[in-house]
Amino acid sequence: MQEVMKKRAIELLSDGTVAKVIGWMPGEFSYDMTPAVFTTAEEIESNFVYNDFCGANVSKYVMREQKKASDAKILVFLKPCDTYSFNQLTAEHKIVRENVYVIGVGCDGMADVEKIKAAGIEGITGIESDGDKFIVKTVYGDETIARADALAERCAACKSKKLTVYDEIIGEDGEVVENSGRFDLVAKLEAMSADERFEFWRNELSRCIRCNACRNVCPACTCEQCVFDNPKSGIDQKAAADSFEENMFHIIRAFHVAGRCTDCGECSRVCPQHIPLHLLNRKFIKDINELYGDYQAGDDTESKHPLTSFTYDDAEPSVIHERGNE
Amino acid sequence: MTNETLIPYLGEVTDIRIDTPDVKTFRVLTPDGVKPFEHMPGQCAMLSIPGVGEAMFSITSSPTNREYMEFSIKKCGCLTEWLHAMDIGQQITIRGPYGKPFPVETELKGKDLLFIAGGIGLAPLRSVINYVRDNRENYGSVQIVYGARSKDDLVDYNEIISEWMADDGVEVNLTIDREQEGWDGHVGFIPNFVKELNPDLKKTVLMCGPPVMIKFTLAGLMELGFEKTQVYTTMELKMKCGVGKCGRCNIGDKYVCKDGPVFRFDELDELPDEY
Amino acid sequence: MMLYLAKDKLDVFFEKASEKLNVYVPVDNTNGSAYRKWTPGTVVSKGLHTTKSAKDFFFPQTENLVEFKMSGKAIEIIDPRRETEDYAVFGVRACDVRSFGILDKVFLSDPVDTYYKNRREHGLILGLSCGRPAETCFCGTFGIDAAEPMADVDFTEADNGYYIKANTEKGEAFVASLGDIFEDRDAAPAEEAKAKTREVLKKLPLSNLTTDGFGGDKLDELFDAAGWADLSEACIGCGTCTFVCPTCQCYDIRDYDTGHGIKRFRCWDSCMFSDFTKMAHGNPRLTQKERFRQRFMHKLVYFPANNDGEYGCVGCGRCLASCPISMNIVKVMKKLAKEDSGK
Amino acid sequence: MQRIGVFVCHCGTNIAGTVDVKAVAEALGREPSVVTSVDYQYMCSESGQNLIKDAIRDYKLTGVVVCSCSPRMHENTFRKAAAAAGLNPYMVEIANIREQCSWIHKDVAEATEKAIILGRAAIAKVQLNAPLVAGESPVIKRALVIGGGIAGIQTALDIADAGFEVDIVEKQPTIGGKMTQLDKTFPTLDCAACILTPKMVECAQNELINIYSYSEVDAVSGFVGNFSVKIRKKARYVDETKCTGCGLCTEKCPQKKVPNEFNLGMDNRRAVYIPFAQAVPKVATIDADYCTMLKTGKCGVCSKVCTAGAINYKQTDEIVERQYGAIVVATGFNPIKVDKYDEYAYGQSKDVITSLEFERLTNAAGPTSGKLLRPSDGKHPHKIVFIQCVGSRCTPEKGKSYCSKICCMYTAKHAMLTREKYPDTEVYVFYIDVRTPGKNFDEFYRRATEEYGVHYIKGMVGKVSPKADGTLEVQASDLIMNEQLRIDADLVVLAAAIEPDKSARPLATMLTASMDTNDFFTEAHPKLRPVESPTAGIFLSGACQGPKDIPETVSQAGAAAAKVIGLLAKNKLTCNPCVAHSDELLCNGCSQCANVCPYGAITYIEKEFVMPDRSKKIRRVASVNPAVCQGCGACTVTCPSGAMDLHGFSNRQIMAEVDAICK
Amino acid sequence: MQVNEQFTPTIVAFCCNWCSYAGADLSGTNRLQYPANVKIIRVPCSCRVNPMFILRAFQRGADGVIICGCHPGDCHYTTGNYYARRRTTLLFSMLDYLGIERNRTRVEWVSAAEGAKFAATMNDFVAQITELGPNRRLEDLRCRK
Repeated sequence: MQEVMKKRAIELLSDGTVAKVIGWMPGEFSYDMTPAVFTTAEEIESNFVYNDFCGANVSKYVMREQKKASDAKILVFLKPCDTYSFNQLTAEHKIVRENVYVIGVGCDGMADVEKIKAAGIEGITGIESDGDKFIVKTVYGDETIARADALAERCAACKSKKLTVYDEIIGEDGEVVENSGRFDLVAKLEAMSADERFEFWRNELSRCIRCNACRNVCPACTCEQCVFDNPKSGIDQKAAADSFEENMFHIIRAFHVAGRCTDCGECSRVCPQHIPLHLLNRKFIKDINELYGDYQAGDDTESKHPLTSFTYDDAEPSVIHERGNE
Repeated sequence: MTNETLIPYLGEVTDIRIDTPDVKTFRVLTPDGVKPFEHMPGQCAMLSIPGVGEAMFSITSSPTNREYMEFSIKKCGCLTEWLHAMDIGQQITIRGPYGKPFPVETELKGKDLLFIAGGIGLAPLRSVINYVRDNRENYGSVQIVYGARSKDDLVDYNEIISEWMADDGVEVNLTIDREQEGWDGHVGFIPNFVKELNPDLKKTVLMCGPPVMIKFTLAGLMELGFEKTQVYTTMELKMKCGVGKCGRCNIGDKYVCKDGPVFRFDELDELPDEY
Repeated sequence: MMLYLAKDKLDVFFEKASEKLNVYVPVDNTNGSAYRKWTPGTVVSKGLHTTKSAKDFFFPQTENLVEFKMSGKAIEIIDPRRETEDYAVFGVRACDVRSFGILDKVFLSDPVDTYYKNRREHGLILGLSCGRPAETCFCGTFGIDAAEPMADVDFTEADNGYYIKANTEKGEAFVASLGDIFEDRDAAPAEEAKAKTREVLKKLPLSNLTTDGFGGDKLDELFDAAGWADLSEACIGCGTCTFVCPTCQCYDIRDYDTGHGIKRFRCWDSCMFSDFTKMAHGNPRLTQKERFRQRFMHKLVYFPANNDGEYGCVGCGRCLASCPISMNIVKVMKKLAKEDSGK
Repeated sequence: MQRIGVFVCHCGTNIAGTVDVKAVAEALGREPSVVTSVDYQYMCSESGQNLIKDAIRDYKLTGVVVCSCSPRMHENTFRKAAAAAGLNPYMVEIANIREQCSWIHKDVAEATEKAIILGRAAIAKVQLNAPLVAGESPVIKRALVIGGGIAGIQTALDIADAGFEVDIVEKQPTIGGKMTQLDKTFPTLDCAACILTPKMVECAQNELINIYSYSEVDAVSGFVGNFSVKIRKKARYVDETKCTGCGLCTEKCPQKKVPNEFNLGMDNRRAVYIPFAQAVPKVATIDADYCTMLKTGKCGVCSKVCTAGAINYKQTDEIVERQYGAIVVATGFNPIKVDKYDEYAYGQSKDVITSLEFERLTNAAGPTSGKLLRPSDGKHPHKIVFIQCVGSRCTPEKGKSYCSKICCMYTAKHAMLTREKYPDTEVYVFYIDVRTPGKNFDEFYRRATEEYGVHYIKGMVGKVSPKADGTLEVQASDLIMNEQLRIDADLVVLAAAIEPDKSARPLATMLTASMDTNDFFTEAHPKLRPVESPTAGIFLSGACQGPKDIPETVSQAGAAAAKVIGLLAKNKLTCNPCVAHSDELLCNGCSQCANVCPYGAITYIEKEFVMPDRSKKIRRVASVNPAVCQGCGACTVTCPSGAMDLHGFSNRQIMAEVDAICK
Repeated sequence: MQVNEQFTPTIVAFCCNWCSYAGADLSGTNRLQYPANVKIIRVPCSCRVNPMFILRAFQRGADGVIICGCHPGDCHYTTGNYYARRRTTLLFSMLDYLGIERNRTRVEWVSAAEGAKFAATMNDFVAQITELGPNRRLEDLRCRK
């Protein structure tokens, strides 16, 4: 895969189709790739990598590069879930589609080193993919782990392997995954009592250190200045000085991206405190699907999202008060 | 009074003077009616209205003033707008003094001094000027070049006219940017005015004003033959916590609130270009 | 001879210690661990690092500095501080122990930060030597020996228990106060364990990382190094690295209007945030490149320049593990060093 | 930081009776930024307003808080007072301590505490107020009247009389409305047609009045002074400009079995018809539901007989779009359906009729040419029972909760006229109460009982049972005599409740005018602004606002006309400055706000920004048209960055109020 | 939860200017009583109510927040309350999901003519919140009195 991608990137750069390539450069270990922008064939030749650990959603980098120079043609490699974010960004006029050459990259799920570490493997110096397992080299000896066990949380409940936007495809396009099970955890929480839910979320959100990684990485968070950073907004907060502020930040952030969140899962991936933030966004998605009909943000670039549309006979807010578990 | 660095003292505004349409000078005492603390010219104090904000301001009164402390403040943000809307008798909080002062007792002693100020840039220099006037015997000649957009924007105009100009051995050169009715003084920008005045190269320069003025005046001084080692300025605008710990005010490895705010231009030259 | 505490008596130790002061121990949570006050039944994490460093104990993420009550034109100033209780922090690794020294240089230098000082004086550090360092560890780069934390009291795991050594008077007094729960044993197993640790340290992938090319005298060449642009390219400007870092100490002071008074509090801030240096008059660090550069220049150049060559990094590796885009000080050091040697 | 003056109104004892106004003034005087705080008997009085004006000057106030009645009442009064003293009117905030405090609480301490908190909230808000300048928009000097009954006719005539163009949209083929179906009118007993038809003709002849008959309003957009209305001219298959109203087609049409709605289905008309002789416009209409030609394509008789060549079977609905400065709603009423009242046997016997049907039976132009004959057998009835309040003053399940107002009087009229024409007929009226509050009304009612010998019985009719002999057994209770009655009546007349026309509800939605639960249009103020809808530029005329009789309708029609004339006489309207605005520095151009704007007030522009490093960057940002924006604020919540905010109700202002209340 | 006899909740009611605020006025005009701890904030439309206002109220010590607007279909601005309906539904659902008592929030449609409904709604809501007890899950301890 990596070699095909490199080849196409070099071709498109050389024939002038694009001026920049958004890809990945290698890290110190075999799992810590950093997104990178390449402008020459040489750089790509020597420094472009793509492997099972390139999980980050790079669609937002397209926006960032276009902000620097809106007319430079950019090549970007997008995984299926990235394409949804890309479409949503296009819909919100954050990306000029014409100036991007999208190569859709088929995806069967990305690995997450956190999962490997959580399995008790320490001192990782190298990871090799070997069919349905990974061979992990460590300072304490070699280990193996099943691919399925190393799969990123969000990939284990992948919603779609379909590339919703591309100019060409490398690998294979897939289908929307029916019964992905991505709402299972949400449903489990819903089934709890209010006290249990409160306990659960307090335990999670109290760890928040307000590093803003979730927000800054989020492809739906594209404000010029976040309300929480803007002293004029009246609700700015730098650190969660009270448990209320932890709740406030995450509720409002989830609300601001409600209907626009494509469920890419970056927020949870980047959280240094491992707070399952995607469960907040998924709650909104689940509610929207149940109350207003199935909606997937980033499916296309035209539809109005559920919070900017309505029907005359929408559910009344009282449905919340009337349903199960108080 | 505590020696806590981050807990302020109480201050009371006992007098408010309107200098220009957007500059007011506030006299601050403790509620007991004494000067909050002693300082040296060029040092700053942190003023605050709780809930509105805390900001660093140059102390504009001279240390030789034993009765009170003064701050000339230009309206340019949330806190300063509040300060401008205050009535006499309002309490505020104050902490300080912060920063290294102008070296009035060391390097500047015995020197001929040239003060160059633009607009509100007079505020930090006023402290030095009055200190020098009150310790006249310790210094050589004093020349003040001061300019503003218009006559109405000249801060401390009355003091300049009635006190500084009346002093022997103090030369005051005023200028405004554009012609104005009732003004028969010099008209023009400070950098050019300084060049026209062609000051003696022996003078030590203390300069403060907007960045553009500083940039061009410094270039002008260089043209005239001044060395950067002869020119001082102050950068108190960059100070935040005042105690050298919050991590904001550094320019390279120098902290404005500990190593400054007063810098000589040759010192600034050694710092990375990030200010 | 050394004092020894069998593993199964660790809880007894915590219980005894808790009679004298509050004991905090690392406890596992979702995919990580954090310090919690020990109470009977608390299970101590077996992990290497807490997700956040131990700096919170002295420099918490938010802390009230002063309160004001306003009425009419009058202001009342209230110091909100209550007496701090003594406490001990168990399981602090060598890197974090070193970080306290770095924080001390900032907060205890003139003018002394009394909030920090107060907490520091009431805190006792119980170090724990590392048995299984991670691939992200590079404390050795800064001359830290993971086997000898040099805390008030050091614990070395060996022989199904802990060998204990007090390094400070405060530590000695603490150990002595606990009386007879320790037994005296031959120190050989401890030394053996340390030696084993040091062997592992040598094998770590980052063991060859050096500070060559960095330091207080390298300002000019490093400030203008070409590498910053590429290094900072993918940075998303979050504060993860600064908030998990044991030595980052930038803060902001803010006022909060509670409706019946103003609370002035201090909270962590990050030089990586776009508004960190934003002032009414502009922002001297306009792009992420400058902000990114500031963080690493501070650790590798400015801090040593002002502190006798001591670097502002302890090689704990937390930022390596938590950066959303896997950019970190190691990559920075390697790239800049390469660039430097290429000149 | 503002300099705020607080003014606490006693409102006589309305406020001061429950709220310790002195304590309120004193407490609010201690709030930061408040430089003066006083209480006064009536702040809205001239001297009260002068108090405010003087304080603005004396204390150099930058903000004013008036603690008084609802801002819906006097906000404008105080804003004007402030403006007169040189303070921007939008620096005034009202704390509603009457409707929302003194009137709903009894405990003085509690009410006083609440008044102080409401005052604090207003102070907190005014702290963040900014002077606003109202923009201006032009006024289109034409009015639209929806409904061509007596209300609409009178309104149109009065507006035209002032020299403004008026369009009337009437869904029936003719204007005239319900009044055309009436015989005589109470209490004067003059002939309805005699007084109505001249007005109808006047409408047709007035050059400034344009009648869209057989038309309906399809869509309304715009705002006060600038409405744009789509009118659907329904296909009548007759060219209005050619038809002379000769009536030949209506005589020759072979389709004779069409129930005649003008006579409430008591006789038949043809498929092509002119509702009645004095119809305006006097133009035939083909009823597409019955016309053989339109249904089967075979017939064409009318076309053949029409000498003017006016028949056009190919005609289709036509949409006309017209601009108006003001719109008057005069959609009128209908009697409710009485079939559901089984006890009155309306569906079971032809001789149980409604009052409007009775009206047609006594009308010379009616199905019986004015002879009172039983619908069942055409015989003269000798005993008539009138039943009042059928569906009025009921429980919501049974009917309308309100009094239909006109029934008492028209029933007295019917009873009286019956007795006058047919002295041999016995007339009984069953009533709950007889309500006669009107000029000469009670005298009229008394004449019915005293001079004409009508039997008024206070009581409820329990059941009407048709008997084999064709009579109707009316079982009732006489509440005064406390006895059960049985009357064998020949005819039973039901005074059915009246309700707003069904077309009113969708119309209200189009007009964004509010309605009450009974679908009557809500007035801007029940006493002080009874002919205006809360939606600017929408006025109310006649029974669409509530049950009323002809004189009342006509006077309201005139009042509505006066309001319209007042509006149209202006060349420009000041716009509400409390509209949305976008902070271009914050806006990221995501388009969500435009998606929710009901007025299309938001567009996007490419704007050049100078960045801090002096480079230039072009960004897409939202831009609000203040003349089109109505200030709902939907966009402000959609905007995640807070770039979109609302003047007068900004995020920070509302949060300041929240803070003050929760403090 | 234990019911505190002394507890008088703080309740914030956001009322749209055209229907519910007028309805509240009407309830005053008709002298229909409801508890004084209900304080009304006038907003142009229910769609003006930002979730952050609701959270802010809880932060500052409100025990219940109710939003009143025109009946669906009657919005003075045609569509405002339809958006408000979706937003509040989702927000309430989220609060519930976080374990915050769902009955602390309510939306009620009250027309300008429904003075009686307004008073009845407020009486009912106050009773409901009183039974729930003070807001402890979404308050800011710094703001506690």
